[in-house]
Amino acid sequence: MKLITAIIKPFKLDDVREALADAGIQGMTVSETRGFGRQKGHTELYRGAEYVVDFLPKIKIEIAVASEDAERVIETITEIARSGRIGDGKIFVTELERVVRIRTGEVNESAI
Amino acid sequence: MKLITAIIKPFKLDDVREALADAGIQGMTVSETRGFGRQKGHTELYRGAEYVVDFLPKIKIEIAVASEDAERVIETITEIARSGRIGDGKIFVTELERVVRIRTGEVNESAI
Amino acid sequence: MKLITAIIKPFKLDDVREALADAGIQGMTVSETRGFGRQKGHTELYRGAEYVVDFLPKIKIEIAVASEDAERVIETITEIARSGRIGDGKIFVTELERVVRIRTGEVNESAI
Amino acid sequence: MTEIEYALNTFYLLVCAAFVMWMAAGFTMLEAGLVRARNTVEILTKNVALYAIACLMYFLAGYQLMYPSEGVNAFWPGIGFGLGADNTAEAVTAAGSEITYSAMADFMFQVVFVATAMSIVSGAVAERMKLWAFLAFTVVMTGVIYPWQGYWSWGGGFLNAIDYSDYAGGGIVHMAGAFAALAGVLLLGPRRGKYTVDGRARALPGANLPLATLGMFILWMGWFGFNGGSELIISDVGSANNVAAVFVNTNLAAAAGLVAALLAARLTFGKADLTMALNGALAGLVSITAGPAVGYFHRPPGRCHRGVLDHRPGQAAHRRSGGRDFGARRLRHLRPAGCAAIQSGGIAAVAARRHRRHRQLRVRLQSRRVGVAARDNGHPGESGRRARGTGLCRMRDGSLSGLCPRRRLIRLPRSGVAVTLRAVFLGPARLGRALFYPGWWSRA
Amino acid sequence: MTEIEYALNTFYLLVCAAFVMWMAAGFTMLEAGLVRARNTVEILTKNVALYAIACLMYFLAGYQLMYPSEGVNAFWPGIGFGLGADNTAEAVTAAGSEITYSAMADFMFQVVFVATAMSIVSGAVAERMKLWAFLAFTVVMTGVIYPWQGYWSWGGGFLNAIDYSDYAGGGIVHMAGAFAALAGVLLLGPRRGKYTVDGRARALPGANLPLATLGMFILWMGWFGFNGGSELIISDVGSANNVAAVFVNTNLAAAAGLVAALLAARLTFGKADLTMALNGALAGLVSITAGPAVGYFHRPPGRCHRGVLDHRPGQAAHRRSGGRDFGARRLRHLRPAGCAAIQSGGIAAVAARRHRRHRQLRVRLQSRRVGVAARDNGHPGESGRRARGTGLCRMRDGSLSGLCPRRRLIRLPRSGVAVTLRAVFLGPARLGRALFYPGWWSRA
Amino acid sequence: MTEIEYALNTFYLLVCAAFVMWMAAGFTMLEAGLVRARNTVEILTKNVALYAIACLMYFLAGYQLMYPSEGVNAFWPGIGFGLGADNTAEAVTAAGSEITYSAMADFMFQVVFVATAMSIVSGAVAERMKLWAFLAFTVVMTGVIYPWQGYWSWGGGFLNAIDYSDYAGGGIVHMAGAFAALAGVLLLGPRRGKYTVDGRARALPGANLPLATLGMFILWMGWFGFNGGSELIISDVGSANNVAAVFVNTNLAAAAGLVAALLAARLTFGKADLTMALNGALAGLVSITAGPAVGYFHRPPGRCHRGVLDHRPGQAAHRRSGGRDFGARRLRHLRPAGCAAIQSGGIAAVAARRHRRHRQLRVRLQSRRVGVAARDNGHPGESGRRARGTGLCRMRDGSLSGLCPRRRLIRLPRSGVAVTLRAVFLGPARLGRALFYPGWWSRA
Ligand SMILES: Nc1ncnc2c1ncn2[C@@H]1O[C@H](COP(=O)(O)OP(=O)(O)O)[C@@H](O)[C@H]1O
Ligand SMILES: Nc1ncnc2c1ncn2[C@@H]1O[C@H](COP(=O)(O)OP(=O)(O)O)[C@@H](O)[C@H]1O
Ligand SMILES: Nc1ncnc2c1ncn2[C@@H]1O[C@H](COP(=O)(O)OP(=O)(O)O)[C@@H](O)[C@H]1O
Repeated sequence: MKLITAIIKPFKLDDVREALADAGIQGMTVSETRGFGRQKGHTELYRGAEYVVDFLPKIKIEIAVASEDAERVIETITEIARSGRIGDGKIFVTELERVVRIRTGEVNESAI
Repeated sequence: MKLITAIIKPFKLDDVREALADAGIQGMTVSETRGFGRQKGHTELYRGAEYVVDFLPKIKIEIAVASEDAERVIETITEIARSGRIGDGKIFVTELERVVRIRTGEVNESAI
Repeated sequence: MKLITAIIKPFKLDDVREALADAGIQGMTVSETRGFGRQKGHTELYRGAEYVVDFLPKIKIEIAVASEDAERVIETITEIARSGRIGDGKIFVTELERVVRIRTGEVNESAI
Repeated sequence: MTEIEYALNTFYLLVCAAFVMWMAAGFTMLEAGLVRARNTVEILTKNVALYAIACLMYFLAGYQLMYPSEGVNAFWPGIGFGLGADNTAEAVTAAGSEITYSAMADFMFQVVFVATAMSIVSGAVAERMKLWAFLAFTVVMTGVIYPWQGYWSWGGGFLNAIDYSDYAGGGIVHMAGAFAALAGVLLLGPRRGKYTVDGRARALPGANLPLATLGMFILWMGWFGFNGGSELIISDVGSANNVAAVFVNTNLAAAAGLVAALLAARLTFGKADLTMALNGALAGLVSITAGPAVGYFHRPPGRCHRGVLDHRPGQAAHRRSGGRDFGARRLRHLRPAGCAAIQSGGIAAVAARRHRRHRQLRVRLQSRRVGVAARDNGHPGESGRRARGTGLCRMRDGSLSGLCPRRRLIRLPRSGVAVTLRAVFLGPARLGRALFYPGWWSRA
Repeated sequence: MTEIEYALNTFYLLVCAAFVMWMAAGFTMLEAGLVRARNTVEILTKNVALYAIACLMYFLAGYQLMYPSEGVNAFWPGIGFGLGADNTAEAVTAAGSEITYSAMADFMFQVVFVATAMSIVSGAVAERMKLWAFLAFTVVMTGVIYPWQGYWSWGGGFLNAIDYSDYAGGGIVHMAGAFAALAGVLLLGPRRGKYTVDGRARALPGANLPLATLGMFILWMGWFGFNGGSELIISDVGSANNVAAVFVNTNLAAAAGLVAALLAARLTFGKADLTMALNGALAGLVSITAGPAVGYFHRPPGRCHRGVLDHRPGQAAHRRSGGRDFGARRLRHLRPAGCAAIQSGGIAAVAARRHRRHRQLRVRLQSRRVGVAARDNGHPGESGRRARGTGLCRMRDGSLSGLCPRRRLIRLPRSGVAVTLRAVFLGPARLGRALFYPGWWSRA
Repeated sequence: MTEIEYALNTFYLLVCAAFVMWMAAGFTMLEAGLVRARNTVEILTKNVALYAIACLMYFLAGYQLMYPSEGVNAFWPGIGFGLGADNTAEAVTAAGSEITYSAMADFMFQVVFVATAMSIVSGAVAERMKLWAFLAFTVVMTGVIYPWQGYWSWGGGFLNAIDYSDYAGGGIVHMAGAFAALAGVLLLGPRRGKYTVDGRARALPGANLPLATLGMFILWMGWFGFNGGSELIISDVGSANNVAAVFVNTNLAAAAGLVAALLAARLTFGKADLTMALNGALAGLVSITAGPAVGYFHRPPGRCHRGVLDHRPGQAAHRRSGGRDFGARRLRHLRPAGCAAIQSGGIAAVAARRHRRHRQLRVRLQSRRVGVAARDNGHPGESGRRARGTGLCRMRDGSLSGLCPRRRLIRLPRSGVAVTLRAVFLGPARLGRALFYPGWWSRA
């Protein structure tokens, strides 16, 4: 199994979620993060002093999938989350050794 | 070493933490996330319009453990975090190549 | 490639970020978490009752790097984030199978 | 008028003005609580700036434009700046009931009204309009449009001459404001993120409900000043009773609106909706503003449960009509007309239509929209139907001839359902805000 | 009474009523700031709804039930609705000191008290009770229970006849409220998440301390209206002095409570506790409410550091006792009785017990609980001990016979430790809130 | 003075005092909104505690120290505690214009000023000073330093004797406060996290802008009481007009400051800055406080666009100067002197310098700092230049001899740029707060 971690722009979340649901992905875990990369932050004013906001709000999506689904999921995300502008984000794929569903104790593929 | 990532219901956090402490686990890192899965969200009202809250609040616990402790930790979490209702969450296990304790520079088992 | 996950004290973030930028690291993703470890929480008062705040605010930095850069990055973080006091945090290293840049679809080293 | 009466009236007007000023904070908190978190700072800036600009512009040009010593002609008042001199002690004591409070206090009370009116636009274009465009419009609106129109009907202009009745300021304050709001909304389109790619609407829930609730409470409190102060004098028994009745009615209207909205949500969706309740209270407040002194007045003994009115503000209203009162008196009733713009093709039209025609248009439109609102306007010197606001009690004709000839009267829905619907659907629309916000994840 | 005096009194009462209304916002912010984030919306909804319902029910039925023109018998007032007619100018000028302010203003001032009383229950059952059950109870409480009992002792009922003294509303306002709160708490049990599986209590820290602090400030400000307005008239030197003294005392009581609680936390735990400080201020406010006019009155020259009283509200109190004043006067003192319910087996018991017996029970119970509170009640026509509230100054008997015969007097703790403990432990309990909230991570 | 006049004045002072008390909430919200989230609870605790302590200390010792019946000598007032007796009805009616309001109301109004003054220190040492050290200082400051100095110049001390003019309280209220603040800032150094290892400053943006905005609105509202109440009487036409003018000026000053700051940010940085706007409003309020009654007074007909003054508070000011007024009158103007401390080597120096010298020092220093502020002080019995506050209109000398002899007059910047700069740069400094906060990620 694979753990797919996608960093995307916040406003794409709903679209990505729906596309994944259409692609048959049942579950995912989402968190708010801040990103730092090629996309530069903007300056803001505070009490007459400018300062740079380096970190931009991003959404991190974590999805555990069976290895054979990984490709499809990556493609879906790449396609839907793409706006073509700098800062669209990244997808990271790592190997998952084990998955457990806490409710039933099922493991691996059947737990996803 | 293994990195154990557990997605659990928020109100189970205290119990899980205590159980892990009893099981000899020294450290963990916790974050707030939102989950999407079989457990469906609820509808809420806002200015006379209903809308669905898809994402449910979940807690993500990350624990680095020596490989031989992994089994025990997984069992503890599975047992304590289980409420038997849909949405209890998942445990993901990945291989950890290296752990460093920043304070001392110790690595791997001794750093956990 | 490696995924380097560092748990550090919040007030070290700016220094670490700058040091990494100097070390040629282009991107990273940051989130707020709470840590539990050897560093004990403090007690607070609430309506005449004391309670312990177990979880201390920490910052989690995730950095995808080419394998050959991993060592350098780990060293930089260890050095800069160290204050010498308990609670300085940990660095976890996991193997990254794949990285995709969403904007262009580039993969692996060129996507970082 | 004795010095002490003059002093009491002035103090009363100033306290009320401070309460109305406080409403600016209420609008700000309400809007900041209801927009998405990403727009919070912008909406805060807009609201503080609009209040400040409204005060400055109305001071610099508006007040003299609206109430010139002598207008150039019936259409153009001529340009003037600043304020006039205040009353001397001799003039006050000599004047009898003509001079009842300080001219400065009158300006103070009027200026906060201008700011309140401007908030209609602010709420409607929240999350849609560029800050500086909005502020530029604020300058024009509060420095020229509002006072110029005010001159036509209140300051001695041609509408004034043809006996146009705009007691409530519905035409001036609200139609202009709401037209601007509507124009803005049409021009700007829906907020980004409001619709999915396939056209479904998304709920964009507000960021901070305690803040919104606080805003509602602030507005509720401030409205005591808004309505209560519009009596303008308090120094005799009749006026004091009127002011007290206005307080009671204002409070009950808000309470009734809140409960009605809460029940409506319960009946429709099966659960409570805080944002609906807040809107309901505001709808109640807006409604009662059209006639706070007559909402519930007094129950003659033996006619319990009739819950109706017999309004006799006699002495006070009469006495008051003598003096030059800087026009604030005509501001008394804020006609619940946030949506009035829908009837209006433009600001010029404000002038062009007679009162009666205007009324009919509005009635027809509003009836169409909610199916329940039937309105009627008394006209000068005639007995008329009473504004009820909360609709909690049934209507009754009251004979008022000669007492408050320009009072704008509105007949409100008769049944409980109607009241509920009205509070629920009209209220938000009327306030000119409320329907336009929210959302969790949207544009970074 | 001249028209201008009538007008000033009415205005004063209305401003105070607006301040008391503002307390509803204070309670809301305080509770919203102290509950766990997951319950914020519910507590907001409860608080806005309870205020609205209290206003409506007391208007619809409560006021006539509590003050019927003529009661059916000493136990049952008979049903009535709405309000009565207001005073005419002729009646006012003819009446001398019998009629001192508008009947509408009286209703306004009373209605906000009902809402305040209802907040006791709200705070206690926060995070425990279903919304709609709570609202249903609010309807019954504010429409029937509260006014019905009010009739017994204030509106002409049997307690009134047997000379039952409930000046402070401790029996009516608070015992009923607190009993309901207690019953609710017993019935509903502790909040989920309050205890671990092995029975240890968890701290459930509040979500939003700036909000809670704001709530405290709002209450502090509103309390000026609550206590200050309870003088009911201000139009002569004596009353004006009284009102001023009430303001000073109210302010000092809150300040003393805050400082005492802060120090108590410091001494007990070695550090400051904001939530304790806020509770301390509220405890001070609640305490002083029992006798704001006599807390600290004036120091005759040469008796420095005595810090005591010599209260002579003579003219004002006397004059006032003549007219029909719609009962608000009896509401003057909110007896610090949030926990009074502990003494009470039920609402019926309110009626059954004589004042003296009631007092003794209470004293015994409270003494048991904190070991420090010694209380004494003056009884009609007798000289009595003075309420001090803050306990910062030592007691002294004052001879008041005939001046304010029904004033409820309380003797408070004598030592600094006692004061501290009192502020710390009684205060929260009294307010009927505070001990029941909090938590970070709990049920999803 | 008739009883009703006395009552009206007392009521007016009490309402204003409640508004000033409300400013404590405003400061608290403003500071809580602007500090970093980690310091929120501490700043909340500091602010509630300082208000409470100021009230208690000024009550316990300060008031008698500042206004002893008879001072021991010109330097040391002698120790006294508590308050004096209030006025009797006989004394009031007999006194003519000597006694105009309740002594208790005067204390109430003074005590809230002490708390306000203490806030200068609070804002400056925000995020820097240990809580208990700060509170200990508060005790000394409000119980000894402030009133002792007050005695020197207002209560009958040696400065009073040599005709030292400190109408605005600049020397007493602000120099002491600001010196303490400066000392604290120098002692404590910059906040941790303010500078990077290589010495660059970091912006430490505030945590909660809606809260800060709310705080600004609260202060704006409270300032009506602060300035408006400083007229001290309202019971005749002249005073009532003055109070109304003060309201208008206060409102316009804040509005002008806000707009100026907004524009300054726009011109300098190309975009709006909410925190600048909030500071601008506060700067406007602080500025106008130096002379609210004369900011914009009235435009004689025919002299439009002159926007100037002709101030004739004649009767009121004159009459007032007769009675013993507990000194609050001298508190009327809060001199915009948050940064006055820079001129001062120590608190003792307050006493040592004559007014004129002091003024010159200040002028020189301030001119150096902003390049625009030119000031001038009228001196007793002489005609002088008028304080404008907003600088929106040009200056004009007005001949006032004998009317308000101790009024402190300030000439303000003449050009629009100057006004802008002043609002932007001086304002924050003056308030003694604002420059010292913020930050996202800092020390765990
Ligand atoms: N090396 C990296 N490790 C972890 N996260 C990264 C890395 N590089 C970029 N990111 C994340 O991806 C986001 C987008 O990256 P950025 O370089 O701005 O644009 P793009 O992906 O279009 O090249 C960043 O905001 C950051 O959250
Ligand atoms: N494939 C997945 N990848 C990542 N997280 C998942 C996945 N499936 C479920 N989750 C997480 O687990 C939580 C519980 O899953 P759910 O399907 O609702 O219940 P259950 O675990 O009882 O089957 C979800 O809210 C989500 O946070
Ligand atoms: N086994 C672990 N798994 C995951 N995170 C850990 C683990 N141990 C420690 N941490 C994280 O590292 C932080 C610091 O650890 P701690 O034991 O307090 O100090 P130190 O790293 O100096 O030994 C903790 O707050 C926690 O966030």
